[in-house]
Amino acid sequence: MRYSGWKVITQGLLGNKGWTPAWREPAPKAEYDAIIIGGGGHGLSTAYYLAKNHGLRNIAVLEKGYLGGGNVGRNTTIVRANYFLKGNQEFYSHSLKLWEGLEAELNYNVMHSQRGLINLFHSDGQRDAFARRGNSMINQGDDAILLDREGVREHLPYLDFEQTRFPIYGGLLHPRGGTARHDAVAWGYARGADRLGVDLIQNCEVTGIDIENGKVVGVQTSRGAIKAKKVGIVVAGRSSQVAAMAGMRLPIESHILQAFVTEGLKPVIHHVISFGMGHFYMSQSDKGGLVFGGDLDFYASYAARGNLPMVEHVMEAGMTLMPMIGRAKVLRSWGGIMDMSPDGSPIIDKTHIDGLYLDCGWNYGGFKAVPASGWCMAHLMATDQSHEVARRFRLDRFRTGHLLDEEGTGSQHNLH
Amino acid sequence: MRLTCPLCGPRDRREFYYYGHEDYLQRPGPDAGPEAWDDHLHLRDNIAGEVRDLWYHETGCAQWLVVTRNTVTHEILSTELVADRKKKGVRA
Amino acid sequence: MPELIAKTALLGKKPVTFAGTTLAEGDAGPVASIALFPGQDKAAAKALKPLAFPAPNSFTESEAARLVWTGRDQAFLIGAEPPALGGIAAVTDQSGGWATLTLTGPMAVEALMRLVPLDLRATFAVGQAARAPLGHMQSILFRTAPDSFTLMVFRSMARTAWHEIEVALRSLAARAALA
Amino acid sequence: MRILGKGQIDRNRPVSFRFDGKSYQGYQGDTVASALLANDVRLMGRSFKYHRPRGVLTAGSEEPNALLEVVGATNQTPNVRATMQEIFDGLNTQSQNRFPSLSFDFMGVNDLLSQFLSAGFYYKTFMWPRAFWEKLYEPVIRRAAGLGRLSGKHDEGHYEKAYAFCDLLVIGSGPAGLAAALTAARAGADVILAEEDRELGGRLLADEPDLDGAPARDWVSSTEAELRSLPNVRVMTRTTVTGAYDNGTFGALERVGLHTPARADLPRECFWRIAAKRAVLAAGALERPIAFPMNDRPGIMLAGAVRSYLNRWGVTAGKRVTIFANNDGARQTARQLMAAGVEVAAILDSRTDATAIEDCPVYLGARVTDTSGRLGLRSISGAHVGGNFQIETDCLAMSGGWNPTVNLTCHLNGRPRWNVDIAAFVPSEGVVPGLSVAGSANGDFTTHACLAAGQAAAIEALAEIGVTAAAVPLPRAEGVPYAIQPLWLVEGKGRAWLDFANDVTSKDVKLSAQEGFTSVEHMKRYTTQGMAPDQGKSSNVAALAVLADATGRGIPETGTTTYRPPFTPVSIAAMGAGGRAMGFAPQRFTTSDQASRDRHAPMIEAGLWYRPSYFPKPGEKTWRESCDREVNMVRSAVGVSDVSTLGKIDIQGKDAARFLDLVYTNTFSNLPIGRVRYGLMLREDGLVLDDGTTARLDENHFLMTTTTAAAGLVMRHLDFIHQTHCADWDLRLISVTESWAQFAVAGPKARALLNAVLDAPLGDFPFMACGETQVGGVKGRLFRISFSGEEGYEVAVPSRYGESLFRDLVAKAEAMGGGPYGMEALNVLRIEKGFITHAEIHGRTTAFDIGMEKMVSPKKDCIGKAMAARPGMVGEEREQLVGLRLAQETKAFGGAHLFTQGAEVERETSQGYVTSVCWSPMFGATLAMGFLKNGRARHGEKIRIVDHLRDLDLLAEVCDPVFHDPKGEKLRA
Repeated sequence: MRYSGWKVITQGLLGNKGWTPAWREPAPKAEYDAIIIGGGGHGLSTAYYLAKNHGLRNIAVLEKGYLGGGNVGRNTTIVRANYFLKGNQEFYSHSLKLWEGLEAELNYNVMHSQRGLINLFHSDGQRDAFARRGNSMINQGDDAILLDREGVREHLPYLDFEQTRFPIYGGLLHPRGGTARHDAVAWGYARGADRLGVDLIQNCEVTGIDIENGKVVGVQTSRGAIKAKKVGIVVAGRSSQVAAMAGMRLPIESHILQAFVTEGLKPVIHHVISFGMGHFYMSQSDKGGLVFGGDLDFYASYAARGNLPMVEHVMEAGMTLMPMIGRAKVLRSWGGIMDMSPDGSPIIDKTHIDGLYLDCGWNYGGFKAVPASGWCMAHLMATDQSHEVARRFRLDRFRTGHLLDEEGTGSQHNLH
Repeated sequence: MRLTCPLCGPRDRREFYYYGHEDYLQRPGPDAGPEAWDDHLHLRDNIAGEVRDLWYHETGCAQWLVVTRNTVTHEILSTELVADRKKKGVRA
Repeated sequence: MPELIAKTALLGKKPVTFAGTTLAEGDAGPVASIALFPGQDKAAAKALKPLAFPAPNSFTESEAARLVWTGRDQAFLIGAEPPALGGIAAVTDQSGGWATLTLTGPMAVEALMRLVPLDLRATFAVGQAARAPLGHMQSILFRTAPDSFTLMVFRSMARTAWHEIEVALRSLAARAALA
Repeated sequence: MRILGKGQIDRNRPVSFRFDGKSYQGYQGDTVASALLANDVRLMGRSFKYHRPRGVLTAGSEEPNALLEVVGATNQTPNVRATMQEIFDGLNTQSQNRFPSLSFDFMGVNDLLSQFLSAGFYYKTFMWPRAFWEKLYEPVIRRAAGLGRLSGKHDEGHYEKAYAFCDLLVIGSGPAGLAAALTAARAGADVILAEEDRELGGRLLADEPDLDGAPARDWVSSTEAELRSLPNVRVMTRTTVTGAYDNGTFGALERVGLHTPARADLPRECFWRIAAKRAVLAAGALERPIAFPMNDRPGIMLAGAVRSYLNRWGVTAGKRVTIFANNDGARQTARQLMAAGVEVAAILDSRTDATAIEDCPVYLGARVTDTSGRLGLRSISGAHVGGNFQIETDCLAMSGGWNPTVNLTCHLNGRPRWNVDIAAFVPSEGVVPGLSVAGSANGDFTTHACLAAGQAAAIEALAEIGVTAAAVPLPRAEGVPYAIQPLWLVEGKGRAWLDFANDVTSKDVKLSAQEGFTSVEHMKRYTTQGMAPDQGKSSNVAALAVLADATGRGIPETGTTTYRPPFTPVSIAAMGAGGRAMGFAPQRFTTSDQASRDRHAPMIEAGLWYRPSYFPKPGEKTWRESCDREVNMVRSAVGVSDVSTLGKIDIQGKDAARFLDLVYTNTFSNLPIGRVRYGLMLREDGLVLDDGTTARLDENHFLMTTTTAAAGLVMRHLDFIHQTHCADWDLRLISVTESWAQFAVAGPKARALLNAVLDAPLGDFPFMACGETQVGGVKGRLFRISFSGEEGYEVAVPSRYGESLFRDLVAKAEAMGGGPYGMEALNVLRIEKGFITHAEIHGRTTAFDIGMEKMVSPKKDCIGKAMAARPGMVGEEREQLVGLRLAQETKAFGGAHLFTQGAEVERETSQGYVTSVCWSPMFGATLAMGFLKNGRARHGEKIRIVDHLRDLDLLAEVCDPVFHDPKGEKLRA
């Protein structure tokens, strides 16, 4: 069923009786050409592009819970392409371009809102680091504008410019940066993949990976064994567990990232704001809630919930930067499980097992990567070759020292 | 979250700095080779369950601790001083 | 040649009192870190007499001198020049590196428990000491009398420490006025 | 309407407040909701999506409808529950999410379009044309959505945070909570009793059952008096326990000053972190509505709330009340109303087998099928076995049963379980370690059972921590069983609201199932049910039941969404208390701070420190003028700069030298006593961690310096290496950063200046020497090191003498044509000399990159050595440190990229970037440092510098980064 405004009106007049399911609920087949483990954003987009770009039709996505139930349904929805290292730049740039066509591509309104993202800086040194970043973005063909303090004030007059602990020197504005409706991204890709014949199988947990003579032949699941010629592990948050089923040990540690949303408010924040000294970022959702977050809780965890010290730190950062939000009330806090890699960049690569592919290590930047991650993972699975824009996301780069460390904090998983 | 520092007693999580898995304790020799070093610094079992990892009592006594805890429930099972582990015969 | 003038961290700021509780800058006099080398416990005990090396989370005192536990095999000798401890302990002068604040009065515990994540009520008895955060700062604190605490913070952060404790006292006084 | 003789408000203390510009009178003890109801105001808000007129539904913090703005002198607080805001003289409130007025709201048009605004409609439209989303659709949607408004001004309120500890935290003070607290209190346990309301009692106040044959309030009062008299008990009213966290930590919000006019120093709210050895959750239960057609009109309320208003505030919510319920509990409402003289039009009991004993019409097996009244309920239509009927009524008290308040038990990922008997979720056991649940929070709905369970929970919890508690005498209470027959939805023509706050109707939930969103999480996210300010407190179970029905599953199989902290919304200001303005991080001041400010130096942040940027002289109009002068001053005479912020670590012990050999790439064990050496420190991953100088003061005594930025990091790193790799070594480390004030004295007249301040003239003291000295009668330390390229010294004194020495040094320097210099000049001096800072060692830099690979000693192991040899860390592909020189003066271009002349400007052709830039008055040129691919082989090349952001396109000569005195003759002068 094709969605449109006209359809909404005609269906409304008919009592909305004619809407059909967004996707089928198929039973798993005995064998697939390709299986994607993980029905999150990345897994669904991988399946979609495998079908769309590479013509595969006999594909299944196996999801142990419900579609989009991982980090794609639990994040602060920021979409940006403001990286400065070769390797990251081209990938996120590609992703942003895919975002810009996503509604048309999927016939689904994911509410991608290019409202502009401002990274604030608080010293001359930070300014130069952001200038390097901004220049990288423009070299890549993306957009960036360096704002001085007055430039920031024009955009964000409500920040505390007078007595905040780390004065605002300026900001790097990324006009094409913004947000999207996170759940809709998962649903849009799910619906798109389903229309291309992909079997989306929910409540199907993978419990083993079958390997014969160094080649993957299928998976064991809570709904029985399923044969497959190719298997992609796309389960960020749980990558280590699933890879362990194939005997692999990954350069990944799992960490909690908390995020917060306030009660609904009339529009008051029109950008995505990132505070360079306080690990704090905020935007306002279309429903009116202030959506914000900070840094990891810092200890390895699979609990998908955090503790008060980081909660308080985030709130304190908000209060020094923009005390205007003080009376907004936090409605809900939640935590996601982050695949933290030793350099803060992801991995999209083959493994030492034939037909087994890995897409993991998204740290806490996975949401914006959803389109390109799927695009490149699909390319890798279909052709056995790394896609041009993901060729530096190698699994062995930590051993060889070809790092992609945007933060510069080194081989400590939680510092990225 | 609360951890018990073997010296200072039960303390709030905010007093501690987290480093990572106790793998960091097993420093390979200078000639151990790239695989051993890769293993030491990067590769992790990353268990959903009981783990042993390293914490620093940063705003307390400045001691490094090995903490045994559960990454799913956040239960803290035991804490010991890194500096004491050789004395106690814990693997070095 | 002019003599250099010694100044305390808060330059002799005047004490303030809210709800009967007084915050004041103290002057610890000489402060030295005594960090025992491995296996030197007995030699140290002898050399430090009459002060006993304190158990964790406590301090010992003799006349004006206090020996406050500050870490593993480490204590700060406050109020007296350190004895000769060559080979027994690393002795490092810390005088002036720490600002000393005293907080005395009925609201002392409640005020501190706005900033220090420790149970400082009766279980934190006179004679106890702790290394603990004071807000976002590191501190050494110890209870010298039922209603009196001494706090040591980095000299450079003394103004922040003072401000935060004063705010806590003001809030408590305002709460008391409401009741 | 107020009922004489009922309620616990203080009728001797009238209070006047404002709502939507109109003044109303209530009494001390009223909430805005009770006072407005007393004034016959039913319309209090507009709904989120359809902008439907709404009145108060509840009498507690779970209120979904009556949200309003409290307007203060400088700020306004949005989304305040009228049910929780106590009135005080001068309180000013206004309705929200309406324009132009509450009774006439333009956005009410949405209600007429509701058939087109079904669940998830926005995912299906607004896609074309693409550019219209940001420009048209989204702004319109955003303006229509949202609830209250922030003022946009800084929140100037005062907030606080505090810590508390206890043996037993009792959450809630109804019968279970009071029994638990009393039992624990008498056992001598350290107890905190937290109650969200302004007074203790919970449903005992609202329902007024008899205890020991007397009004429950008597027992509540005597119990409270006893608890408050005990030193081991802390009673915290107006305090909501908002979250359960790990290992016995709870968050709680105390509303300290929200019920009075603002006062100086009085916190509005206090956020508590409570560490409890054990906790008893006695948070009671929340009544749930029934979804029937047009069930959202002002005047339609929960039956329990109607009882609360009657008994606590002496207010009847209507003159002619109708009851609609599926359980016995609500029948009590009818009896109490009638006893108070309020007319009860009828009771509609959905059960066919219920008794009908009340003195009013009672319809069994009955349903409400429709309602009328635009801005407030006027009548209802009903149906029962006997047929249809209509009742004129201005208040409908409904009850769909009660949900135990399981929220906190879900905060650590616990899932509640379905209890068929009470048709509700009850907490699973042990899901929050150390927390047990008692009373109606656990599904026990009689006063008698609550009292007993509270007591038992306290005894058991205390036994676990070794405290023996005895059973205390509890008052006698009736044990009326709770009989319920589930009724979630009355099907009918009109819309039936499940989630009032987010305008989610039963049709939305069914549509969600129809479209395949059958997982409860999908339904929630697709319809937004449960995502409003009340977080589904009154709607989750009914919505789940409707979904279960639509998908042909049972409720337990359908599952449930989870509750997450906070229990009720908490202001950012409260959890962020102390962070406002300078409170976010400690401020660190050097000993020379006042002296620098006295000279009007603008201070800038360096980490947590403040350092002088430059020292303006009269007539200097720009920072550059001052900076150039200061640079020239150092190069030609002498400058003084406070460098105390650099980290200083005292390292002692027989193994100190060995330790330094391990942590530095180069060797320190062969450093002579009395000498200083530059050291490079790597992280274990082979990248540069920090650099600095270390002095050997004695055979077994070293003093290490670190950069300002990395001081804490290096200390932690050294502690780690020491404790993990060589804990048994004879080695002790301690930071002495704060103990010493240290000043750089640099320039051709440096020695002369030192001789003017030192107690004895400086003898032979070569470059990189160190030793003790005496200055102004004080023992200090002297180092001959330089960060400027000039003959330089650093003199250190115990920090209490710092200010005095700084003033003295500066005064004497000025007499020699020198003076103080700030960070700007310091930066120029170090760039001229090619010294690196964290602009260059930014965490991605190897020793190879900065040309220091030879400093990695081949003779020994050191931290980072193995990983520094990885193929990706060395070689021609790496960007290497270079100097860049331009004849002209330009805007600063730190962060610009480098390109080979003639090459395309794009990602892959970027050859590197600029890290540091300055105008060098000495060279009359712009000097810069940067990293350039294979840079050391490219000295002499003209390279293109492109800075898109500052619109610069320049050519520079690549050169060695050391511009000034490359042979170091001046240093050694």
